[in-house]
Amino acid sequence: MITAPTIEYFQLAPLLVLLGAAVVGVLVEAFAPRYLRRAIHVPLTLLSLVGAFALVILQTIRGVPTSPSAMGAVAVDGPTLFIWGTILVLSFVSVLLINDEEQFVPSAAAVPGSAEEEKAITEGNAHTEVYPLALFAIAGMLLFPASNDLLIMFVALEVMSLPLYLLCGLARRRRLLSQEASVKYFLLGAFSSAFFLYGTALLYGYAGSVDLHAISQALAVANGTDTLLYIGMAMLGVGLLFKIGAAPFQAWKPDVYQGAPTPITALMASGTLVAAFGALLRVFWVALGNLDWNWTPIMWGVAALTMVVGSILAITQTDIKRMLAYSSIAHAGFLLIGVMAVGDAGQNALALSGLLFYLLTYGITTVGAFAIVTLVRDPGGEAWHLSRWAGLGKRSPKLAGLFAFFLLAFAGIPLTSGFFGKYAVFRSAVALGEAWLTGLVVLAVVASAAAAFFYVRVIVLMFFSDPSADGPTVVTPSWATSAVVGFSAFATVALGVFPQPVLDLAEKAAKTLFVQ
Amino acid sequence: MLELPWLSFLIGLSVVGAIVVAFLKNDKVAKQTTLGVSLLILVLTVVMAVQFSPNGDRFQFAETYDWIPSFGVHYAVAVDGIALVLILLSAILVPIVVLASWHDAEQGKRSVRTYFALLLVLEAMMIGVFAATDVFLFYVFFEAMLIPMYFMIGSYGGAQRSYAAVKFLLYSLFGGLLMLVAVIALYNVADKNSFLFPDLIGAVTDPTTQKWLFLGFFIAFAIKAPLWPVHTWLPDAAAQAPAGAAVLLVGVLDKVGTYGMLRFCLELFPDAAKWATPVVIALSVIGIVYGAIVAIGQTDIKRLVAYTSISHFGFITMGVFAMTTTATSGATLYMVNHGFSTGVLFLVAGFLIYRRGSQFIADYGGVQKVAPLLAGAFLIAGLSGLSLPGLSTFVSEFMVLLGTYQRYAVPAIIGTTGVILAAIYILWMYQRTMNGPTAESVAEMKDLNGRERWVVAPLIALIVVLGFFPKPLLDVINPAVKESLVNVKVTDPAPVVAVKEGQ
Amino acid sequence: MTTHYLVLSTLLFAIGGIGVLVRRNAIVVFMCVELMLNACNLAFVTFARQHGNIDGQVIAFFVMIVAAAEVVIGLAIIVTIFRTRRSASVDDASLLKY
Amino acid sequence: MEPVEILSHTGGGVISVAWLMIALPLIGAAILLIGGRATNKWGHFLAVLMSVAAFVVAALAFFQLIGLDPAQRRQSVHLWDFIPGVADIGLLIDPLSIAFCLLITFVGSLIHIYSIGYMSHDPDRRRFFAYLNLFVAAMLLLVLADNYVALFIGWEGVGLASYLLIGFWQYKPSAAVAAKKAFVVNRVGDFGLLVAMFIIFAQFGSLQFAEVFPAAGEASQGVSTAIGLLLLLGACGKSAQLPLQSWLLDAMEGPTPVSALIHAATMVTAGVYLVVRSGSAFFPEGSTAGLVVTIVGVATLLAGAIIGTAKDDIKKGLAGSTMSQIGYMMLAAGIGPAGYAFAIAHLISHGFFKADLFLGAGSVMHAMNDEVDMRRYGGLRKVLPITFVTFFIGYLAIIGFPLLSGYFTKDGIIESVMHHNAILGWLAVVGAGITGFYMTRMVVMTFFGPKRWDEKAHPHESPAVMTWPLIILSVFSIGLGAYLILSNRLMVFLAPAVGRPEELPHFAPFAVTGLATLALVAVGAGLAIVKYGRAEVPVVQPRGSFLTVFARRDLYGDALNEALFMRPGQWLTRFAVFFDNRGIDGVVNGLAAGVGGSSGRLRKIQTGYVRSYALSIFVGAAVLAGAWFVVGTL
Repeated sequence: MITAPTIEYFQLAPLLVLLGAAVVGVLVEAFAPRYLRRAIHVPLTLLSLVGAFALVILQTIRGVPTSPSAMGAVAVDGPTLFIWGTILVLSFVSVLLINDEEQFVPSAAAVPGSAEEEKAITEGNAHTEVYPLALFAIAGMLLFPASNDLLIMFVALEVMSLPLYLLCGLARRRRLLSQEASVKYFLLGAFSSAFFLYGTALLYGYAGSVDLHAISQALAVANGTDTLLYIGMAMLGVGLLFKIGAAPFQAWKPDVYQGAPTPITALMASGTLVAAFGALLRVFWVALGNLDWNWTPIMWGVAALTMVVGSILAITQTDIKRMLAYSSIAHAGFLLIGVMAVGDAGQNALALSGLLFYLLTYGITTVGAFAIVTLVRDPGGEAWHLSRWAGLGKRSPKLAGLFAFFLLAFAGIPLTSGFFGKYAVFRSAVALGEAWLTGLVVLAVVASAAAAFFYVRVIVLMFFSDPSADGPTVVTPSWATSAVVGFSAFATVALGVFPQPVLDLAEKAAKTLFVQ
Repeated sequence: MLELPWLSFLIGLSVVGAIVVAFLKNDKVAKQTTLGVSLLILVLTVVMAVQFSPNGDRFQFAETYDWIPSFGVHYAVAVDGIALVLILLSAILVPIVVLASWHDAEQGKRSVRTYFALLLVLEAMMIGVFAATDVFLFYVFFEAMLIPMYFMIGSYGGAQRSYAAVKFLLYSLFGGLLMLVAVIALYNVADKNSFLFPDLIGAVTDPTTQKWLFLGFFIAFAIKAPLWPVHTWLPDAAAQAPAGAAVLLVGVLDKVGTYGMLRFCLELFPDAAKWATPVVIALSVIGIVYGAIVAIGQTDIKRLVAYTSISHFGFITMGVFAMTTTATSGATLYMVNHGFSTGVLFLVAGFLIYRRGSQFIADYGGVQKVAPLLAGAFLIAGLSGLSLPGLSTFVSEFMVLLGTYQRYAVPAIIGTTGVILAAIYILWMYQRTMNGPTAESVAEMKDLNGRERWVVAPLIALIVVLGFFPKPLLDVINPAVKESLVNVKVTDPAPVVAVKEGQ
Repeated sequence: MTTHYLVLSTLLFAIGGIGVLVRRNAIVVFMCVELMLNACNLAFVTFARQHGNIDGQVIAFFVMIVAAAEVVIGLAIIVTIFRTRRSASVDDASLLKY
Repeated sequence: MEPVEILSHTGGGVISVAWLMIALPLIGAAILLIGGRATNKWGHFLAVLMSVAAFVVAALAFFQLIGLDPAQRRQSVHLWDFIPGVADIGLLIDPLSIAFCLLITFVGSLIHIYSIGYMSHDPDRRRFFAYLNLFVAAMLLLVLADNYVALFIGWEGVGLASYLLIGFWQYKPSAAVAAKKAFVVNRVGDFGLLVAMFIIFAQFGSLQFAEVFPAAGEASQGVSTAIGLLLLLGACGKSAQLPLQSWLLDAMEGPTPVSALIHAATMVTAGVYLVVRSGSAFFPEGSTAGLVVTIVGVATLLAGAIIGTAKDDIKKGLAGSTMSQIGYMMLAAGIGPAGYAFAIAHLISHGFFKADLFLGAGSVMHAMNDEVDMRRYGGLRKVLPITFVTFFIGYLAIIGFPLLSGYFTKDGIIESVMHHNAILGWLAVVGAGITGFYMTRMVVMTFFGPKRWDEKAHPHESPAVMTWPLIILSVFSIGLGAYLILSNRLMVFLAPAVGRPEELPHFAPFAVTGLATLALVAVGAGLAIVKYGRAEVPVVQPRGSFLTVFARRDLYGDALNEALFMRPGQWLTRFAVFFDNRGIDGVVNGLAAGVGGSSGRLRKIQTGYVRSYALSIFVGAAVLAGAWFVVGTL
């Protein structure tokens, strides 16, 4: 006798709205005439995102659920709602960036430089599939941190990743690089998800269930020393750490960020990172909540390695996007500090709220930075090489000023949101009062100082060097891009000066912690 | 006393001024506006200072608002005597620097109004950093003020400006970030849910914790000050910065370091401060002698002045950590006097360099013959750099050494050799640039013009007046220093003979 | 009893993993990944039997679906790059580096 | 007898406005410096006026003071708070300071007047007078201060004025170098004075004379000696005593009135003032510090005299003589109350006759187109009669020709030292003999013998504005010594300020020492006449024996300084600069380069090959699994 599973549709509504819109998008691709598609996709995508966001708000207002929904498969709890809100905001602005045909290949199937491609360009073709693909990916991002069992998490991982693999290969310029990024991301992503899945299998073998809560309970009764558990957790960890780009699993990040179309990079650098951190937190805090020994030393090593690798390798980068990718790796390292800052419930809430705030501020600044990257162009596309940015402060002081501001936010200079983000996480780590974690914070600030070097280097180039005669042109931004840049700049300032309202939200979201 | 939010008003005025200046279309109007705003701030600061009652509450003109309750952070500003004189220093220097920099920004073909807007932003932050009575707020200003200075050096500086700017920024940022960890830890250890300075005094009791936190703060301040051996950014930054920025950098920004030592290192971590004193005093003494010796060997005027400052900062830190009323008051006074003295030295050197287009001493010679006023101003500035009695710097240097001797005789004596070395570096530089037969390259040099005289005259007047009559400042500084030292729980060593009589 | 299956599963996973590392052809690399997924499936089914619940078996179905989707995407990407480069060697795609 | 207590002045009168003495010349200097070219026309008159006015104030104050009961002759006038808790600006009017004030303002005024003529052709005459005024103000502050800090302000103020005046012709590199040298060497002395002040403050909690001196006896012996020696170091710097003598000879680069005023009559005696002022407290009779003072004094008086014998530059010869004469004063000041009056008496009379000699030398130079080499003089007595007569009086005074100033004061010193320590006394007698030699040599070479002038020289007597001061000074050179010494006038006058010996000395004109001194002086003078009056003086300086060269080279003082301080200092500087650039900054830049370099190397790990990325994931997974094992089983 099988009872039909109960599904709390309202709780899952944001997810469903996005998936529904994505499906509609696919249908539009199939049935709408080519010239209409974009006109339908853009509002559809944006509206669905707004709708989902509204639903998230509504849920927050109506009260945060205290138990997992969908038979324990999905946990829509405080942190989830905050993460959802964050992802939806970041996705919304990223989609505004995606709304720029110049970025995407007119015909992905055409060989670069071939007659077909030329024809596609002259006909004004465009891959409007980008929108539904993005929606699928965003839906995956929402589900990933919300999944309360490992199977759902795996599915969410794939739902999130598969469209992104494709999207990475759709850059209009430098298509070879774009395709290479796509294939690399795909192969490595698939490889790492195989690890994730094998880890899931082993944990299933250990606990008899893939439910996070069940695993945690299994740990509560058994002593957590079992080969299956060890290897399973390691494998699972590989899958999750891969997604956030922690060393030594960071290798894909620079390549993919560099090759992918910049709006997609923005989406990945902001949304995916947030989602992956949500998932990582849930696995380590919920599933391993009852582990009777400390897994933090391992995370310590990973975090230290990640921030050092990110900061140091970024120093000698010459491609602006690649540099930002390494910066993202370094930031992942800083964020990992918060993951380790676990203690009693109050401490956990502190750490969680810090992480949530950091993720939000970092995401917004990142999207803003990539938005500006899309605007600085050479005849052959974006002016990717840093030397091309020389003297930009002279040619286009406002744009360069904003970019400098974003960079300073990355560096964590006070009066930018990045400062409070870092502060919130470091504070939770120091609050634990453990020397080893405080030591890691010290390492983190030293790495930040090294990281500041490459942010500052770009500022030096933009402002202190003289522009070359044939410097890049700064295109007049579309309303959408302007809006993105404006929003990001505003948020970066506002959260750097008056972070309290958002901190309140993050604290409220974190207070309940993850549902068990 | 008028119950006005003086400090917020000053900060706000400079910020608003900066924004207005940034959006003005006409460079000339921008300059005039900047000058006007900075003069207005000066007037208001003086009006405020006059209302300060030296023997009243320690912190006056206090304003406290919650800023980020989650972090226990307040927007809390107030001044005691120490902060007041430093704010006064900033407020006096800015209009002078504005006037002195009238044409500086035009050389580099870069936005003139941005330069002046940055000056005003910097002024806001300088006032804020000294006025902050919330440790976190202090930190915010402490770090944020790097940025305008960074742009001023990097955009408007000399040939090596970007190297110097980056070095300055990274060095300071490194120290600042270490301090950030200490700030966070302080908050947690104190466990008061507040960053307000008065709440935190005496909050950290565990000796080991105190030491660590002290180190976190101290390294940042030592870099900022700068103390030997973390000083090498200063010569580069000061030599590359435009003269006006160099004045504010060395005259005010670096004071944040020594001010921080006095305010935070000593009062928040008294035991650790005492524990660290031997090392700090040793570093200071090394700094005094070393800075002076290296200054003697410089071939670049601005670098030379920068190294003299390193020597002088040695005196200041020595005075702060000697922890006697005389020495610490002297150190505070030194901060102010050094601002004026180095200020005028940098500015006159700037005028000189502007005329000849070279920073190298070897490119000058016999300037006194063709530009006697310039030479005279340079000499007076130099003499104040070597702490000639009768000029303000002497009072402070004397107090520092006198007070230090009471507790640490040998360092004071070694530090006093700086007096001899100072004579060598200043007079030798003066001799090489101003004396001797007039070099061909400077034969056509013009003497100080009207604007430049207005730049130099007030500073020289201040230096001389304060040299003979430092009492107004000392009356304000002394009670604050005494209160600080009470918090540190030290008492002045009694005179040997008087003790005998007492027995 | 189930140990053998597990050993087999581990072996398959290892073979798949090593295959990814040593093979150059993108298709083969991808097949190796698929092999790894199937090794997981085997493990799931085995554990399902061991634990006496059917979760593992259900999961295996999910994995197959996901794997199928992955194949679709993967082949599309690989074919595109093959058309561009006339080579399916993953080592040729190494413009993005350092 | 101990000095009397210092009282706060309440009486009003001139003493309460004694600050005018300092303020007037200071205002003069300020007007001239700030007024700039506008004051060119009348500036020098203003300066003279201010100086004379200061003299008038000093004189009035003097009369007010001697109108008081001796026990009340030490009055301090508080002017304003300076450094709360440390020192205030205040003046101490007592016999000692007022004696100095009179000397400074009187000789100073004469030299001001003289300079009107001497500097009449200099385009920067106004500046010169400004500096002179500045000097007078600073010197008066030095002697009038009622505490060490204010004294130090004056102390360095005169150093500054001296620096400015030595380097007055700054376009001459030698002048610029000499000025700097003077200041730096003085600073070495100041170091001593500063540290002495620190010790005093740490010991007594005050720097006011009124508080320090009475308590001085309670400090331990070692501390007192240390303070004494450090004060002596300060005094050596200012008074060009060994080992800080080297700047004085170079200081002759300044205009001659400067040499007369600053480097002969007044400033260089500041060291003597300091020792005498602090004498009761830190150089009591029989103390180690006092002994060292006498040794320094004797060594310097001999060294200065020896240097004087070999100089062909008339001013340098006089500078050596100045060193030597101040050595006498130091010697006397070191023996305690018995010597103070003689030291001061010699100081005052020396102020007059040395100013006379210097101004005379200036007059000669003025006549000889600024030629200073005595080998190019000769026979000038006929062309410069007034100069010759006044110079000759000064000469007689300094060699101690009976009944002239120097006779009384110098013999007084020798006599009192003889009682104190016979060895030192006889050395001082020898010094007197050498004085006889070199001064005679100078007079003979300058005014007697054949003309050895340059063809272009057309010597002429100086204008009245220059000769009158000479005449006045020479008059004082004749009688002042007798006036001060006979019946112990000065000793009694100074007693309230510096104390006096229990038993007043009697002037004994025919004592053994006096006669021996006279005899030695006569021998010295005779030798000089034989060597330079009878024999021909070569116009070009002969090579000279080893001893001559030794003296010419200032006893190798400069060479010693160069070898001991300057060269090692230069090496140290060079090393320090190198160390700073390559060492400390090298570490900083090296760290940065290291990070950058490791970045450059590490990024190669990112090979671009997807399989190597996969390998890193694979290995990472293995390591992670291993780590779980390790950490989990620990």
